[in-house]
Parts: sequence; C-alpha cells; structure tokens
Amino acid sequence: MTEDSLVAVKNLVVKFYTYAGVVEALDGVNLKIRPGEILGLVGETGCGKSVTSFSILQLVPPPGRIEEGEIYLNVGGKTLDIRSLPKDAIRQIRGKDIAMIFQEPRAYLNPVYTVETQIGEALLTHRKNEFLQKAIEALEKAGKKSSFEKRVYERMLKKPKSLVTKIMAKFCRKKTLMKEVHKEVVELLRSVEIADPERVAKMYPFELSGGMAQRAVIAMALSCQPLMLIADEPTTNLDVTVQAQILNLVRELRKTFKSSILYITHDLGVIAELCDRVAVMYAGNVVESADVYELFEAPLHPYTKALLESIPKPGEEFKSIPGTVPSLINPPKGCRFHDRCQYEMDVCRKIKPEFIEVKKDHFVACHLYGGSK
Amino acid sequence: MSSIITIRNLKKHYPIFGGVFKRRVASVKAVDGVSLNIFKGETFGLVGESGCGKTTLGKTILRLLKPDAGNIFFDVPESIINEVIELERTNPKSKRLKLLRSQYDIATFSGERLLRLRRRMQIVYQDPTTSLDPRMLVKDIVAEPLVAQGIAKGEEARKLVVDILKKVGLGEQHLYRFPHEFSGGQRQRIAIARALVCRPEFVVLDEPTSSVDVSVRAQLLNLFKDLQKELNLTYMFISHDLSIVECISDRVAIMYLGKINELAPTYKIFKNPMHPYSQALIASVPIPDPKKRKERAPLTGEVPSPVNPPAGCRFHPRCPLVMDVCRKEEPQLFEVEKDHYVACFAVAKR
Amino acid sequence: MTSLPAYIARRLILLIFVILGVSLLIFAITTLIPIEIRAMLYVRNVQHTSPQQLIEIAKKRGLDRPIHEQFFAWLSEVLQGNLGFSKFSQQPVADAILERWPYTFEIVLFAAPLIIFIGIFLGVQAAIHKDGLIDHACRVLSIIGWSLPSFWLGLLLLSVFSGYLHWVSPGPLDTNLLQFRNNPDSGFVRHTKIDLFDGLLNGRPDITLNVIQHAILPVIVIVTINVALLIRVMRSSMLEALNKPYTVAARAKGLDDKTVIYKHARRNALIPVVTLSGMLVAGLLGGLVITETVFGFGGLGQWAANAALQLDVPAVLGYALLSAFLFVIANLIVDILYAYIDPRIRLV
Amino acid sequence: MDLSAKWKELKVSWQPRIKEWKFMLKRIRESPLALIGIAIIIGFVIIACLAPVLAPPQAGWDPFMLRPDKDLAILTPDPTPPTTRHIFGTTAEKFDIYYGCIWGTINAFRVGLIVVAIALVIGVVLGTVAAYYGGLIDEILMRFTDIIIALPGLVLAMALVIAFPTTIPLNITLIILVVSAVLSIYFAAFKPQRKYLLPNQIILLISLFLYLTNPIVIGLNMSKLDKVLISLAIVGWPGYARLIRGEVLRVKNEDYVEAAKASGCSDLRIIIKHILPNTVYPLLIVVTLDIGSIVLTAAALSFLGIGADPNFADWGNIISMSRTWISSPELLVRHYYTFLIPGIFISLFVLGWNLLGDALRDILDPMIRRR
Repeated sequence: MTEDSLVAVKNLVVKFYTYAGVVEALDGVNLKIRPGEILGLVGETGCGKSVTSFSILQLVPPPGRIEEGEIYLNVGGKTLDIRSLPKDAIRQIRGKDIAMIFQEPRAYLNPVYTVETQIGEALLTHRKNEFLQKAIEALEKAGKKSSFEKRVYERMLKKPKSLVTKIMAKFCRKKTLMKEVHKEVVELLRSVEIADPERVAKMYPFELSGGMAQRAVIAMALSCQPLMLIADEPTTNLDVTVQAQILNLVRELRKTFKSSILYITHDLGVIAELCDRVAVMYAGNVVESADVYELFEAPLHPYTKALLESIPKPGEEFKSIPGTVPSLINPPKGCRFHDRCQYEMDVCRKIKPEFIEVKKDHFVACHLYGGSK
Repeated sequence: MSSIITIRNLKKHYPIFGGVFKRRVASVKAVDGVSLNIFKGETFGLVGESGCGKTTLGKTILRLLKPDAGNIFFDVPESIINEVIELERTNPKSKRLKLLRSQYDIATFSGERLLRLRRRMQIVYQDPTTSLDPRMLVKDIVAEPLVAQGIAKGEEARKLVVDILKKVGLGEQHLYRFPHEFSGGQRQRIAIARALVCRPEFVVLDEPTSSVDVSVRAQLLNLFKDLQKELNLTYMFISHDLSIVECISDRVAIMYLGKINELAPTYKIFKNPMHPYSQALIASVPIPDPKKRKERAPLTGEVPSPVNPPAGCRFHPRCPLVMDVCRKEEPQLFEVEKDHYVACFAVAKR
Repeated sequence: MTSLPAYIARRLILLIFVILGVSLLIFAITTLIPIEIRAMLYVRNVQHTSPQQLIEIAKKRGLDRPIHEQFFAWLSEVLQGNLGFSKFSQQPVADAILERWPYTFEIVLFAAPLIIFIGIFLGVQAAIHKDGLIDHACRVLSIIGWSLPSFWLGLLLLSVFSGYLHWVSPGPLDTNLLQFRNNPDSGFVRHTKIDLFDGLLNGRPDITLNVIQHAILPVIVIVTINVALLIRVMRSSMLEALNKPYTVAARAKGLDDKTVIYKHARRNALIPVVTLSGMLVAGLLGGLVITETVFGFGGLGQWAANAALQLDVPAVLGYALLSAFLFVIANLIVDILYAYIDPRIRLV
Repeated sequence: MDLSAKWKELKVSWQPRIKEWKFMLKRIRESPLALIGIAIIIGFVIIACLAPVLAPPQAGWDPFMLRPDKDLAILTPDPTPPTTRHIFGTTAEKFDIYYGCIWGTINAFRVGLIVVAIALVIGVVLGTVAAYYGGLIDEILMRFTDIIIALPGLVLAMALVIAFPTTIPLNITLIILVVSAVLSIYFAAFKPQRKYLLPNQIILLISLFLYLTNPIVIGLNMSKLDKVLISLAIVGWPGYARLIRGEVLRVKNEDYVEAAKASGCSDLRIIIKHILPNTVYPLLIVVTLDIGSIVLTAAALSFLGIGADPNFADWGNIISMSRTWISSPELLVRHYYTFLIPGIFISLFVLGWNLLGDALRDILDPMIRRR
C-alpha cells in the first residue's frame, strides 16, 4: 500500500486530554496520497480533518497527543517513518518536503514581520547553501574577491556549525545574501500572481487583504518546491470570487510545481471542482475514499450518500441527516455513524467497521460492504 | 402583493476617527443609498461578499442601528409612502412631511415607539455561540422578549416559551440548561425560538446557517420553511452562500459595496443574471458535480475598501464591460424586464 | 487611521493634561488641610504662636483666597520654575529634589533593568516549560515575593546583613566615605552629584563599589516585590503567543524551536509587557518611599515620606508633580517602543 | 402558585448553576496552590472569630485598643523579649505583640473587605456608565482615572490620609442637589417614561434654593483608620473603573447584547442582566488579589506612622515601632521579635489571597473553562 504513495497514514489515533475529558479526535485514520495528485479530504467541523494534517507534520497542538499509528513518507526512493524520526529530521521535512497553507492566512502570518522576512526565513532555512553560493558568485562578479562578506559566506558554507562562523555571521550585514533572497521572494510572489511583488514584499500582514495574504502564504509554502502541499481549508473565509481565483491558482501551480496536494475542505463543491480523489471523514474516521467521479456518481457509505443528498438543490426539498454530530468525548461505540444511519444493523453498534477496498481504489468502512471481516 | 418593508435611499456610514484630536476623518460607507421593498410572506434573499454591507442593511432596517439618511417603512399603506416620497422630492421642508415621517418612518423613531416595534420584527444571528448569553438559562433567554416588553411573565411566559420551543424542535426538558450544553444546531434553534416567541411578522435571518455543519444545515432550512408557513412570517435571508439563497428565497438582491446591483425573482437572477458582477458571482460558485467541471476566467482583483469606494459605478475597476460613463456616473436600478431590476450602464445600452 | 506623529502628538497633549490634572488634584487635597495648619509652615517657632496669629499669617499668605486663585498663583510660580519652599528641609523644593534624586536614581538604575530582564527571562522560561518544574518554581516564588511587605523584607535584610553579619551599614555610603565626600577640602569634585559616577570620575572606584554595596539590599527588596507581576504577565502573554496560528506556521516552515520561541513568539508577547514595564518603572517611586525609609537612603522617597509626616505642602506637591511627570515620560517612552515593536501602530 | 411548586421551580432553575460551581470547585480542589491559599484564609478567619478567646480583652476596654502592661513599664524603656506572660514579647510601649497580632487579624479583614467594597462599587458604577454610553462621559471619566493612576498609589494615599481633616463637613443640600441634577439628566435623556421628571425637578429647585440660602451641613467625625480606608478606596477605584470599562466594552459588542436590544430590553436591564454577569469572573480575580495588596498598602501607611492610631491593634502599627532602630541595625537584631512575627502575619494573610487569586485566574480563564 505504501509503495505507490507519497505519504501514507495508517491507523492514526490522536487524543486530546482536555479538562472536560479525553477527546478521541482521530480513531484509526487511514489515508494515502499519491505523487502528483490532489486528494480532497472532506468532512464536517470537528471531524478531525485538520488534526490529520497537523499529525502528518507532527504539529498536533497540546493537549493533543498521537497515540498510535504510522505515517510514512516516500522521498528519494527511501521510506521514512515520520513518527520515529528525530526532531531535527522532522524539521527538515516541514516546509521542504511537506508544506502547509491555512484557513486564515492573516492569522498564520506573524503580524510584526514583513512578508519578505517571513518568506525569506523559509528560504534560508532549507535552501541556505544555494543562496550562499549565489551570493558568493554575485560578489565575485562585482569584483569583491576577498571581502569580509565573501569570507563569511564561504565559512558559512564550509563550517556552518563552528562558533567562529556564528560570531562572524552575527557581525556581518550579509547584504548580498539578503539581496539574493529578496530576488527570489519577489519571483515567488510573482509566480502566485501578485501584481506588485516588490511592494507587497515590504508589506506587513495586516496591510494585506485576505486573498493577497493567502497568495503570500502559498508563495511561502512553495518556496522550497515541496513534494506535498497540505491546504487546510484555504478558501473557507474568502469570498466566492476570490475563492475562484485561488482555486485557479492552485490548479496552475500544480501544473508548474508538480506537488501533490492534500486539500482539506468542508465544501463538496470545491472538492468536485479541484480534486482527483476524495477521502470522506466522519467523527475521527475516514469512512470512504475513492476517485472523485466515482464518489459523486456512486457513493457507498451511508454518510457520504447523506452528505451528497444534503446539498441544497433549487426546487427540491432539503434533505438532512437526522441527529447531530456526536461529541468525541465518549463517542458512539462501534461505527460512530450508527445512530444517524438509516441502514443501522446490530453489528454497527458493537464492532467498528474495517476500512477495506471494495472496488479497485474504492475504500469504505461500513458493515454493509463487509467491513466486519 | 403588498409590501411589509419599504426602504428608500437608506444610508448608514460608520465614522472613522483619527488625527490628533480623534475627529471623524472618514467613514465606512457600509450602506450607501439602498432602496427596496419586501413583500408580505415572502423570503427576500440578500446576497453579497463580506463587507458589502448586507448585515448592516438588515440591522438598520430593524433599527438596531441608526441610519444616516433615508426612510424605512414597516407595514405602512402605500398611499402614505408615496406621499412622503413625493413631498421629499418637491417640498423637503414641509411640516406635513415632518409629521408623516415622525409617525410612519421608523428611521426617525426612538425610545418607546421603537420598543413597541421590537415585538413585530426580530433577528436571528449568524453564530448562536455569541448571540446567546452564556450566563443565562434557556428559559430566561427565550422568555427575555416577553419579560422585557411586558408581554407576559411568570407561568404565562413559561407556557409561551415551552410552546415556541416545541415549535422549533426542542422541548420542556431543555428549559433549565445553559446554551453551551447544546450542539450548534440546537443552539441556533434556541435563538430562533427567542426571535419568534413574541410572534413577530418580519424576521431578519443573518447568515443563520453559516455556523452549522452541512448535515445540520438542511434541518434548519426546513425549520425556517415550516415556521414561515405556520406563523405567516416574512423573511429577509442574508447570506453569502448563493446555493442556499437560490433554494430558499423568492426574490434575491445582490449587493456590492453598499449598493444593490441587481434585484429580481430568484429563478430569473440565477438563470439569467444581467449585471456583470452577478454573472461573475454566480459563475464563481463551485458546483458539487465533478462532471460539470469547467475552466472559467474568474473576476480579477478584490473588493475595494468601502471607505473610498470607486467613483461612478463601484464595480467598474473589476468590470469586463467597463465604459467611460461607468467611471463618472453612478448607475441607478431600473426595470429591465418585469420585476427584474439592474443597475448597470452596459445592460441599459443593450 | 492615525499616523505615528499624530498618535504621539495626541499622547503628548493627553500627558500635559494629566500633569495639569495631577497638580490640580494634589492642590485640591491640600486645601482639605485647615489653613491654620498650613500657616504653620511660615512660622519659625510654632509653640509660641497663637492660633489667631496663625490665621493672620494664613490670610497674609493668601491661604484664605478662593481655591482657584491659589491654584493659579501656585501654577504660575511652578511655570517659572519655582516649586516653593520646603519648611522642614529648610530649602527650596527644587533644590531639595535636586539634592536627593541621585540616591533614588542609583537604586532605580540597578532595580529597573533587573526587574525587566528577570521578569522577561523567567516569564519566557515559565511559558516554555509550562506546568514543568521551572514554571511551578517561578510561580510559587513570585507569589511569595509579591506577598511580602516591602518594609518587613527590608527590616529583615537590614537586621541580618547589617545588624548581624555587619556586611554593610544603613545609608547610601559608609560614614567615613560620606564625610570625605562632603568635605570641601578633600578635593572630591561632585561632577554629576551621583556618587556612583563621581567615584569613578574622581579616581576613587572604592566609592563607586561602596555605593553598589549599599544599593544591593534595597535593590533586592524592590526586585523581589515587583518582579512577580512582570513574570506573570510575560508568561501568560508568551503562552498566548505560543498558541497563536503564526507560531504553528513558523514551525510548519521547518524553523527550529529557538527561532520560533525567540523570534516569532517573544516579539509579539513583549507588546503587553512593554506597557507594564513602563508603569512599573514609573511606579517604583512609590515603592521607594518605603525602601528608602527602611534603609535610610536619603533619596526622594524618604524625603517625601518625611515631608508628608510634617504636612509640608509644597514639598508633597513637588514630589507628586515629579512622579506624575516621570510617569508621563515613561508612558511616552512606552508609546515609542510600542511603535517600534508593533508595525500595526507604526503604519496604521 | 403554592409554595412547594415555587420551591421546586427555584431548585430546578438553580441546579445548572450549582453544577457550574461544582465544576469550579472541582478545579480548585485539583490546584494545590488554591487549596493552600484557601487554607490560609480560613485559618485567619478562625483566628478572627476566636479572637476574644485567644486573646481575651480586659473588661471595659475597647478590644482594638492596645494597653501597655503596667507591671513592665517601670523596669526598662526597651521592648520585652518573649516570655510566658507575653509569648511574642512586647513593644517598647509594652504593648503585647500576641494580642496585637490576634486582634490585628480582624482589622486586616476589615481594611481589605471595606476598601475593596467601596472601590468596587464606585468603579463598577462609573466604569459601566462610561463604557456603555461612551462619548463625553467616558472621556471625562477616563481622563480622571488617568490622573489618579499617574500618581504612585502609596504617595497619593499618604497625601490623602494627611490632608483629611478629622471632621468632614458634609453639605447635605449639595449632595441632594448633585444627585437630583444627575437623575434629571438621566430621566430626560434615557428613560422612556418621563413621569419622574417633574417631582425630581422640584427637588432640584428646592435643594438649589436651600444650598444658596441655608445649607444644612453636618460634621462627620473620622478616626485615623477611617481616613486610611477612604484614602485607599479613592486610590483604588480607578483601577476597577478601568477594568470594568474594558470588560463592558468587550461584552457590549457581543451579539447577545444586541439581541437583547432587539428583544426590547432597556439599557438598565441590558447592563444588569447581560453585561455585568459576564464581567464577573475577571472582577472576582482582581478583587481577590486586591484584598491582599490593599492590606499591604495599609500596613505600609501604618509603618510610616500615618495609618491607624498608634495604639490600635494593627499589624503595620506594631512593626512601625521598630522604625526607631533603623539607623542602628544591632538594636533591630536584638528586638527582632517586634517586627518578625507581625510581619509573618501580614505576609501569610496577603499570600493566602494572592494564591487564591492566582489560582482563580487559571481556573476562570475563558480559554480553558468548559472546553
């Protein structure tokens, strides 16, 4: 299962230890993202979509904890088990192999630094040597062959860990390096279709509109050409017209950057517009995953069916799912959807259905399709 | 059909203070000259992107905000409305106009008279977590309008409360609980019960479903429809979600930067949007069917600030059909076909 | 929609207003005192003056005039730089203040930076190690420090270190050094009037060291009592910043913990702490009244306490005016720092 | 409605609130610091209650007035170290320190609670009015608090204590005049029914006439302790006014307040029913912390010799007697008992409130509450 995928999540269990009780946020989530595809992760508020994405980067906020499960990343022919990696190695993955964009871009940008500083930071974290090289070349071209600046850069390339280098770096103004970074930042901003990149680079987050800020965050995420981009409801708080712009941009960028995208949303419309495959989540489980055409055409899981039916259609009666989303402190036993399900059977109340492949590439967790084996 | 709400040229500007002495330096023109009427018993959809002033418009009609200019008539005979409009045009300083306005125009009301109006028009807010007082029990929350307006109290109020709670799908067992003990959908039902307990005729629904989940949303929408039939309500349904508005409203107005761009019966506006903004807006809505996937050129740019809206037609900097006249003059709403109003020079030229 | 100069201008206007208000308030308070008592200030030998004479003196001095006339008379004097005459210290108020501020300054010079640095450092550490050992230790110690009466802590330290261990004598300097400094023949020039610096300028580092030695105990008292609040505020504001989405975004970029904590979270967390530090430093003056009294430091606080006990109206007025003025200055500095830290103020 | 039904209704309607409090108590029980704080406070309450038993006052004397032990007075002018007769020793004036510490506990509670109560009432009323109506009222009030806050609290309290005359002339006609003037503005501007306006106007005119011709003035005698209480309240209220103002401004913009307006609630009802209950938690925290810090300031005033009367049973007073030995620390060491024990009393008292307040801050934090 892991061979053809870029990222594979297996049986992930995450719990939040709050004062009110233990929230069983993820209850054995299975997910895989293939290279180059857009996987839509759809579900209602609190179903664990975001927690899943934060788990992949090991960024589950306290009081949350990953209890069980494996997360594999296939990179450069190697398979990495993210959960067992040391902290430093995970940091190398964050932003470089897997980058992330968020629901409220302005809140996810630090209010006291300019756009340029924040994008530049990502560049200098993962592509420092590349820029040092560029800066040295630029200095050589300018004829400053033996300047202090150049020597500092060379030391930073060769002995980045030595104390002397660090002290020298502190005292050097690193003008050329910053100029190189600035060039790249402007280039990145231009690639996300920001009209006036030079000006925007110097702006603070609060000066940007929502759409502009989201573009800046996308530029930041793409700065190291990640293998995978996690997009956590990136257009939810944007207006429809701006959402359409961002969706177009994401489509374009996929063509140029060839990253896979894990696109998290609660909007089935966006899923239908953008994604190749869909995974549906309910109350901490992935209940169904399939090709987008197949899922919309022939959904198998009762929840998916009900969800698709609850999309309002003009001239028709509104169809709703009875009951409410269960609390994840003491969630229902067995299948978590059973008390709202019209096909509820005895077994559903007792045993949690397995997530199995019913047709080719179509997975369901439901006792109706033999999930109890 | 007679209208229950008629507003004429309504304006609401929020001041911005600045400078050394905190003087008014500018204003956010949230609602800037809106005229419309809402018919008895209909659901009037108000659509627009964030910051276009749709919520402000709703709250100003309810007089939760004081308008800066314009008239608001609530259940006033048409002859009087016409007389006021005529007088305002011909003789704006006449005593008769003053008298009529102080008697009928709720834009001028205050104090006791406004209070009496409160039981006839109500509002349901977007987010029930913030619109229900966290330190009050459900019974007190729902009974509040009754007690505050002296309609009923004690046992009598309790009966009315239970009655309305049952109507919104809750029951007596929920009386002695705090709002935070409920799920989002149930909380919104409590808010609806509060709005309806004094049996209003007109209710503003301010994005009532945007804070609840898709699976619960339909339950609420059905509840709105049922209650409308049962209690003879008129709704003003404010939303940014066009797919819901399309399903629930009888007529729809599309707002952009404090102005109404297009107003028409729902089927007309969604089948045949005329204003370039309406066209772009409707085209931008993602369709939940992968087979209908299509490449489309989205609208460029973003909504300008309502502090300094563009001169002329406010949409002109983003409009694909922009002409010279759009930059200078403001287009007025006119009837293109029966009941279909558009404010656009390009449409007018056609 | 306010530009930075306009913002600062507005603050300045408000601050002038505050100073005026403070003087009016203090003046109003003094008018509560019966005029015959206020008249005692102008009498050399109180025992031999009858109440009638006192009232006459009061009338002569204009103490029975309407309050606003008295106030404006006093204000116009102040604007000319004349703060009045302090009866109990037998010198003009301005001179008395000038003579005593160096002692106060010496304490504040050590105490204020210590409070701010310790407060920020421990606050950040407590936040990073939330619910850990450091957090709990910081919390318990700071609450205890906060609960101690400053005079009691002072008396304890004084009795242990001066009375029992004889490490240091009370007062700003050892007695022999004080005599040496005050002796005009010793060749000791008081360039700055601040012994801390004068000792160095005169080539007598022993005096400077002695000053520091004498300042240690009062500084310990002040830091112990004031640092708690700063730690608590820094901790909670740091915790808030660490939970903000932008910190998550910084981690998601692959930054290391140090950069996330010190570059991204701390800078934002400092914003409320800057305000508090300004208030604390300005408010130190109040704390110094007690501490200086206990340690016999002879600074402004001790002087003001004695003036208050002797009902010396011009002196108390002058002191109140000075502290309000310092408060205002501290506020202004805070505003400018604010603008430096937070671009939202600088650019809006 | 018969009584039992009413009682049942009352019980049912309070049940959810009791559930909330139980949740809070559970959180307090889980916090060791809060428990220690509560234990200390309860300890002091017990001492205060049992004061007549622990340190029986002599018949015919005000129990709060310290009495010199006449048997010792002749022997030496110095304080007496602890003996079986005076277990904490005596001060130089031969006041029994044990007796002062026990009865000082009552005084500490009195100072803390009364000052906080006065400051709180003033602060809540003015802060709420300022924030709710905004505009000029707000501006004036906030500038006034600016002025008071610009002065170090202790300095201002010192100035006030000294300046307050022993007898305050209270001009009753002026008070009636001001109150009726304020009320008439309120009736004219905010109240929909104006039926109270006329009688109020008549009172206003009568009091104005009396004020100009024949004002009624009564002298209010104040003890030194009263002066301290009033001064501390004057110093303290702006803090509360600001806190309340901030809270009210926050709550005022909540949707539920607007919803209450839409329901037809009057301003007064909105303030009392919706705004104030939602500002209670932050207030509770600050009040708890302030009881401690006010006792500290009062003790500091006593230490400087401008607090309660010198023979009043007050912790700060007893310590203030050791001010004489400051310049000769050897004497301080010899007479350590005169300040050590009362100081422990003060510190523990303040520590109790601070521990409780600090724990409450965590417990009542809206971020963690209920989630």
